[in-house]
Amino acid sequence: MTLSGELIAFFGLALVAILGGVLLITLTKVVHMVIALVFTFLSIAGIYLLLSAEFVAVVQILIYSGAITIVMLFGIMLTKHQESDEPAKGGWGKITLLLAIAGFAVAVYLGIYNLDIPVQPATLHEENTKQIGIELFSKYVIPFEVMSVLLLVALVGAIVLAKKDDEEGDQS
Amino acid sequence: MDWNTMLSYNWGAMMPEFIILGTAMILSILDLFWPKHFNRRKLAWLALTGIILACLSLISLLSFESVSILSDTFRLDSFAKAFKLLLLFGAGLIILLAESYEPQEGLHEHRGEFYYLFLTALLGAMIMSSSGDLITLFVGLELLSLSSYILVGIRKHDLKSNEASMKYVINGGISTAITLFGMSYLYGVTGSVNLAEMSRTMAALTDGQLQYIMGLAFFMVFVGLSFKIAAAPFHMWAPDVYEGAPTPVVAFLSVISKIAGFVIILRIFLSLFQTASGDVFGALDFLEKNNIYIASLAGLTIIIGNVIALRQQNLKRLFAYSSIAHAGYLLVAVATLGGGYFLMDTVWYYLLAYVLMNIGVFAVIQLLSSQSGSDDISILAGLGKKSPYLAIAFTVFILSLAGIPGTTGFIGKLNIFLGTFITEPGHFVLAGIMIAGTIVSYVYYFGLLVQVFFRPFHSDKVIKIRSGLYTVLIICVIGTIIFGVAPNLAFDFIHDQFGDFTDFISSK
Amino acid sequence: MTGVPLSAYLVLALVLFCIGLYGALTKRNAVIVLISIELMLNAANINLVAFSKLGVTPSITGQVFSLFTITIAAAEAAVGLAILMSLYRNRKTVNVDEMDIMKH
Amino acid sequence: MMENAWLIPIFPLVTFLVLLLSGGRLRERGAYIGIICTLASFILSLLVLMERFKEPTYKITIDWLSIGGTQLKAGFEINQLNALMLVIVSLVSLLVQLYSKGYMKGEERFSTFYAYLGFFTFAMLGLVMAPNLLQLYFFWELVGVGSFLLIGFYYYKQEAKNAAKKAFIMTRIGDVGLLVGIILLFWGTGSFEYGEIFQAVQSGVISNEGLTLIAILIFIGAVGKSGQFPLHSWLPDAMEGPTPVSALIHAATMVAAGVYLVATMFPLFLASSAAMQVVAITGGFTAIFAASIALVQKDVKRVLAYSTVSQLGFMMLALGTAGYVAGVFHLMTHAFFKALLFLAAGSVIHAIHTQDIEKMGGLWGKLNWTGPLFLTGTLAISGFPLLSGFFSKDEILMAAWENGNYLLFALAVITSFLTAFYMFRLFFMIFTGESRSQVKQVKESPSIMLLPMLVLAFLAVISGYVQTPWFGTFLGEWLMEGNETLLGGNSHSEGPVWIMVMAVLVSLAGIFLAYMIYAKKKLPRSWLVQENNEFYRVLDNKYYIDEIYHFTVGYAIKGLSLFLSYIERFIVGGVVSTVTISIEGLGKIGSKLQTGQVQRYGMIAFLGLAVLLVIFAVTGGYLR
Amino acid sequence: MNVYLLSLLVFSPLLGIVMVALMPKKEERTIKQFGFFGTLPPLFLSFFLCSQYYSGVALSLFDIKVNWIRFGNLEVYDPKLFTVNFELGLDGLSLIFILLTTIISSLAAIASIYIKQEWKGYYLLFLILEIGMLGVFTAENLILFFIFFEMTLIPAFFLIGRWGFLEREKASYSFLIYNGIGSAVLLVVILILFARTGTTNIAALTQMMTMGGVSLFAPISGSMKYGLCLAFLIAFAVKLPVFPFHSWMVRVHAEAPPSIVMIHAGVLLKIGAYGIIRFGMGIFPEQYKSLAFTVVLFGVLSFLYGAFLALVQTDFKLVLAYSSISHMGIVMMGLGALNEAGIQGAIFQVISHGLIAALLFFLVGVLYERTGTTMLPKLGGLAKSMPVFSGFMLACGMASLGLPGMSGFISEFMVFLGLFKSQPTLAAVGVIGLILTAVYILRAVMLMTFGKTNSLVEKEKWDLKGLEFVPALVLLGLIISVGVYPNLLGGPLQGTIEAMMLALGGR
Repeated sequence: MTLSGELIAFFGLALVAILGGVLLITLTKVVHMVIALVFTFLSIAGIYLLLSAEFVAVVQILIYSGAITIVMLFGIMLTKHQESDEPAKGGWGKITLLLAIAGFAVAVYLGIYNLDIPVQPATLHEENTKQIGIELFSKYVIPFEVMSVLLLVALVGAIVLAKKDDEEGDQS
Repeated sequence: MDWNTMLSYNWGAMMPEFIILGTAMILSILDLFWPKHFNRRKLAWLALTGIILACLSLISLLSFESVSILSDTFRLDSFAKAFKLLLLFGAGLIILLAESYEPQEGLHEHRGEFYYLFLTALLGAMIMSSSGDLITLFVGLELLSLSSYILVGIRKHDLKSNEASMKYVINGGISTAITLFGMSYLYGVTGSVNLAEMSRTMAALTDGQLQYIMGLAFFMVFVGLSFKIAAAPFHMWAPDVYEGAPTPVVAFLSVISKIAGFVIILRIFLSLFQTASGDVFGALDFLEKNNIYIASLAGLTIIIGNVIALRQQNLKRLFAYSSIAHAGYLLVAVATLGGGYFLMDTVWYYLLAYVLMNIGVFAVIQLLSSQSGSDDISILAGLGKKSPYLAIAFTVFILSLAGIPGTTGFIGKLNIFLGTFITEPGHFVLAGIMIAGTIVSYVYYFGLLVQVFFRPFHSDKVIKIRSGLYTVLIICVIGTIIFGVAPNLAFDFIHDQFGDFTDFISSK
Repeated sequence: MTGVPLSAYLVLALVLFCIGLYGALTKRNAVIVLISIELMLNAANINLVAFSKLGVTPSITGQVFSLFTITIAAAEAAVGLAILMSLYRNRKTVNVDEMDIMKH
Repeated sequence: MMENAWLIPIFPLVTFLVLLLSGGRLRERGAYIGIICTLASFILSLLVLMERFKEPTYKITIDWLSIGGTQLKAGFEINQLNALMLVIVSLVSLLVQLYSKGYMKGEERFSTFYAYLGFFTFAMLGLVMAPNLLQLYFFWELVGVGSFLLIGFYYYKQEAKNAAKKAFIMTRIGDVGLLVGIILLFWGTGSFEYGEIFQAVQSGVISNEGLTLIAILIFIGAVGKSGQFPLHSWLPDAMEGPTPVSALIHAATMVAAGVYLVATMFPLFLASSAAMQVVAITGGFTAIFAASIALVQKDVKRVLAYSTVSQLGFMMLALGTAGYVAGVFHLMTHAFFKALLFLAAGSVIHAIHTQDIEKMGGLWGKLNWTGPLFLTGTLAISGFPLLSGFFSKDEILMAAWENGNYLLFALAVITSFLTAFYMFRLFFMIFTGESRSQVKQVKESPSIMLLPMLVLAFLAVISGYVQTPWFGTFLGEWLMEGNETLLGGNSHSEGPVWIMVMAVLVSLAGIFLAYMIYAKKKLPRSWLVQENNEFYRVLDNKYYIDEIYHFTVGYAIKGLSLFLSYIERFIVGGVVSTVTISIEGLGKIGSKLQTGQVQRYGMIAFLGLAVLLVIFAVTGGYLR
Repeated sequence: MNVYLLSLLVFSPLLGIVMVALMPKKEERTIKQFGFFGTLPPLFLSFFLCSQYYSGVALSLFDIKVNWIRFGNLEVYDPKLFTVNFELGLDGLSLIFILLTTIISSLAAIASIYIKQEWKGYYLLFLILEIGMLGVFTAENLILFFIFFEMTLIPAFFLIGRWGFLEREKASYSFLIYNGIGSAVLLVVILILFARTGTTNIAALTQMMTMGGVSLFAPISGSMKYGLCLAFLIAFAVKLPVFPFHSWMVRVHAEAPPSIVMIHAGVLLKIGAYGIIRFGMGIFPEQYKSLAFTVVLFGVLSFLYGAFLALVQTDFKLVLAYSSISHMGIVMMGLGALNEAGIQGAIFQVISHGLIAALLFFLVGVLYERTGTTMLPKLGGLAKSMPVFSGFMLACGMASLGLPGMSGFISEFMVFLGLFKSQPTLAAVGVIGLILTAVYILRAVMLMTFGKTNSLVEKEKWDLKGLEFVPALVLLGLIISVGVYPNLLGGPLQGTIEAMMLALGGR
């Protein structure tokens, strides 16, 4: 495998993504964790770019690195979080979990580590957004519309659940 | 794609969905604009009307050949028709339940939201049952899930309700992730999200590695979806969530959501894995080769559901485990593929039975627990004396759940067994587990009847039954008995209308 | 054109998935749990996008799928947070391991 | 007449039913119904007997039970033996019922007593008339029930209760043997009918060993009913019943049924010499064994009971030594004199209200009728010359001698000595010496009781003359008529004259010895053995047979029962509770896992996935 | 008319159900009367059927067959496949069982006068139970059989658990679980047969299993037939019950209300024997033949085991319970004898025990009503205060221990007659039980009726009276009539037994 720029970029991004993930696990402060994950999300966006999915990459940055992370941070702030997140001491549980994850990872890894399908020429990067748009509005109208309902549901749900009720406001 | 192509599609086939969607919209607008003092309970009737209309339009569609819109993102095939009927039927009953729901604290200020979230959830389930496209299925699944997360937590001043929805959302998120991860591999292996295309690709698959990945995907999707049907290993949320959620929502989760789960499992598995090649020579089908896994999970589910149910003192938890067990029974049918002859009618019939008996049971529970403010099984005590008709109705449901002849539950189980035995070698171990589970279930089911008939009652509050709940009880009792005594009413219907579900995969 | 092989993306996705899973199953703070779940969904997205370009028959569908996924993930996060809010209001805690009034 | 013979048992059955249904309202009037019905039976029996002298055997059957193609029959048969038996049974029954009218006077459940007597008589007559083994067995058990009811008549007495139970169970043991024998015989010969069985046996369809086994099994039935060793111990206990019952059942009729059975099945026994041997030895041993116990008993009825056992042993001995006629003959004479003795003893008891001979004495003058009657019976049983017992016992000795088994012969001789001794011991203890009784005013029994005794005494004296060495062997010839080959025996056993002489001497010696000890008191009572002597104690305790049974069979059964109830509780119940506990335990573990920790739930789900995947990876065979 | 007669018979208790259901709760007398009247239509109909049989009408005239359920969508292969018909039919064997059922039900309805509460529910369940029993004996296919079989289970569960003695709930659970297991095994067998052959009609199955038929689906292998036969035997052995599956029955006998035990011991247990004859022996004669030794072995084991345990019980109900186990052992022995005598004996024993047990438990009910106990040490000397009762008790005990002249003897005799032919060794072991039976029956009966009068039972005028004579006399009368003239019962059975013997391949 020759060391091409793409490869370097990939390794860099992958490293950052994984590092972000690892930091998520190892850091103790909740806010830090979220920040660490922003890096992951960003580098995933980078990965998307490498995969000629510019639109997705942009969406990723907007939604994940932007919206979701900020919403989460708001969530943390609103819930007056304990500064640090001390993992509960569950020795056996954690070991089992690690074993399970290891087993899972190995099993999947066996399947994919050398899965290299001969690359067929594809022109995904050309007018990527347009391609997506055409696809979305020709084939996937129905899920798209359902998605709108879903977002409405999420909206309503978020309001219903997170809204401070009047009477409760009075009490507090 | 221009407007004309758009119009050329037979949108009439989506009428039921449109009606539900429209009703949901109308409800949400009404809820928004109607004055606060207006009793939102009336919205239930509107919702019910919507469901009935949807049902009627679906019935008018029954005679249609299978319709496919927009490269299978929507399919109205016999499978979809059959299960949407069930979904709408169940949903109608649950709306009636919800109309009568009068918890001692909680729901009133969000009753309006409740109804249209309910309808969107139903919409999600309907989409799941009539799509031949992975993306649409996934979106439908998520619509159902998100709506039910909110429904579970809708009694937001109730600690249990909060906790239940939190647990539900966390587990649901994980399950979604796992499912999606699996789906991504499926997409990778086939390069398509159209089930028909995928099926063709997978059937022609000869590369061992790709088959392996296909297998991985299979397991991930299966385990992910087992969340929806509350089957092992993803069953553990169920008791807690059931306990915390409002009773109509529990009925919804245990019935509609479960039907939807089975629908999507059947959709995906029958479309993809039944014909997928199970080895490099293409001699074996994938499901045929790997049904042992589903079978073991089915067995495990049955055991877990029944055995742990033995220890439950809380009615909702008990029925959570019971519903886990029933998911296990149904998985038996899935694992054995009904022996090749009995799959669809078995699952459909069993789900019909399950709709009737489970909603009936939850109707009784809702009635009793909202009066006593408790979910403990002791609230059943003395019911036989206090209200013999209610007690008899409850007995009918329990007997049906336990699979006693004369009820739908028996015929349903019988059908499942036929599927297990008809093949050679028969799935005797699985059948054995199922039968053992059934016997264990006698203990707790009849324990409830012992409460009803043998124990004295402590409070002699008169039991008031609202008309909605009354209707539910009557429909469920009659259905449970009629379809138990004359199951051919259902069988003939399904065979006449849908034949052997032969239009299941084939795309136009 | 020698690009990054498919397997590399897949392995990356796998690793991220596992990390997300670990986070979701061990972190006490519910927000982190939710965000870990987002990470898992992201991992799936990487798969989808990677297959979309480097899969058997490259097509844009994978990217479309991932767009749906991202949206759903956002909605889910929003709902999850809303639920957390209402829970927090009653319980004053965001620690998932303290949510155990219902068990056995 | 013979075709109407089925009425004979019906009459007593009518008694039973009428008295039972009347429910005690008839009180002592019930006796009349009983007596009249039995009289009818007796008369009919006599007529049948008369007719049978002239005509051949009469048999009629109907289908009773179809088993596949096989038809089992029911009906009746009148041959020589059972015609004779019919008369004996109905006569004794009639006399006992007459007697009971006086004896049971004042009893609260008077009519119940007659009902039971009626039932018993019905069963016994039915037994006698049975044309096949199955029907015989049928009535055989009914007879047992009749006996059970009568022994337990005083239901409130613990001893009566135990005795009734013991009688039923011990005879049941024999019955089971009989049943098995019958069944085996059926499979061997394909029939229950006597005639067909004997023909089949003669034609040799059953192996010799099979025959022996069957014969012995049938004999076990007889052993049970006739109180032969080792199933004898119920008979003395049965004396807890009212005395007339003892006379009827435990002297004259039921206990003789065993002998009757062996006599009826005689051709079968003849076919197996080993079985004959067993019968003879059992009989001989029982005779001397019971006689020795009778020597020391103090209860008048028990002495008589052991005497009965001993006499039945005699009959078995006779049959076992091919003395068919001798056995039947002794059966008949014994029926009369033993019934007489019991009734007389009952009369004594009735007079002084005790059964303990130590508390009697000096009654000769006071009981003017009973004394001589008792003496008649005693003489008859002792084999005093020219009385019935003398002839029949003589026949038995002859038969034993002729058979060539000298040991058995010797046993018989010794037994007849002992018989004479203990019977006269009894007589002297009761009637001579001074009164040891508390009852001062001793009253003779009413005539209703004396009349039956007189009849019996008469018969005890003369009934021997139907078969004597001097006036012809009428009985034997008649019994053998048409059956010589089958019965294989002679109508009369010939033997040296000294046997008869010796028999007379022996019994006289016994009488003399008893006289010296108990009447004249010339010899001290400890002349033979000290009262506290080991030997004496063994005899007094009846060889500890009951105790042995109690400690072996009784304890074994009880132990086994307890052992099995432990199995029931701990193994059968244990398995069940193990299953339930383990299921519940599983549930406990399952619900323990349900910690309420949501991450635990997700983890377990994921663990499930991981396990599935690992297994799939390892076994899937997709990757090489 | 003839065609509907059987359905009419089976469902005729519905009339009573409706009548009772329409009664207000408090009307004790009327409900009791209606409950009893409810048992009369089936009684009369069964008498009518019986008279038809004796007047020479072929029983097959009464068969009815209506399409009912069609499973699966297999019309392309054969429209009859996987069809379950509603089919009822009669033969001599079922006729006798039907008679037993109707008679004992009516008598038990009389004996239910002792029920103290909730008469309405009691009689409703009682009549449903009767429908179930009648259905079981007339069902012509296995699914229908099973449905009726379960239909007996549920009412019995409630009857035991609601109206029983102190430990009733435990007993009813025990009843439910054991019978549940038994019926589950049964269901599995039925469904395997159904799935593999596409039919559950008994005659058709018999044909297929013995002659071999073409199966559209996976065939039933030889070893599987053994398994199925064995499973049938186990399922019905639980019902019968046979050692070691008996413990539920002991509890039920001890705790259920006596009138229900009359039904239970009188009829319900008999379903086990009926099933073994019909299905174990009928459908799998070959396999059954080779399992016969085991059948006899367990028969002998139960016979002795029950007898030994009955010896040490202190509760009369328990004595009777173990005695039932013991007597059911005789049934097994007969069924395993594989010859006419044995099988006929077994059937006789079933009927006979049905009558005797019903009578005994009726008497237990009377006794409990008077004295409030059935503990043997507390009783004694009943012959004084209740002479008629004691007479019946004694007669019944005698019947139970197989006294000639009573029905028990005929059956025991035939069973041993048959068994000595085919399994002489086991038969020889078995006869010990005959002695033990006498011992424990006498012990129990005499402890109650003989001996000193106990203070508990001193009261005079306690004896049987009025209506109580009806069950006692009818049952005793039947016991004696069968005992005296067994061909009364033997006649109708001949056809069935002959067919059975033919299938078993001669004797």
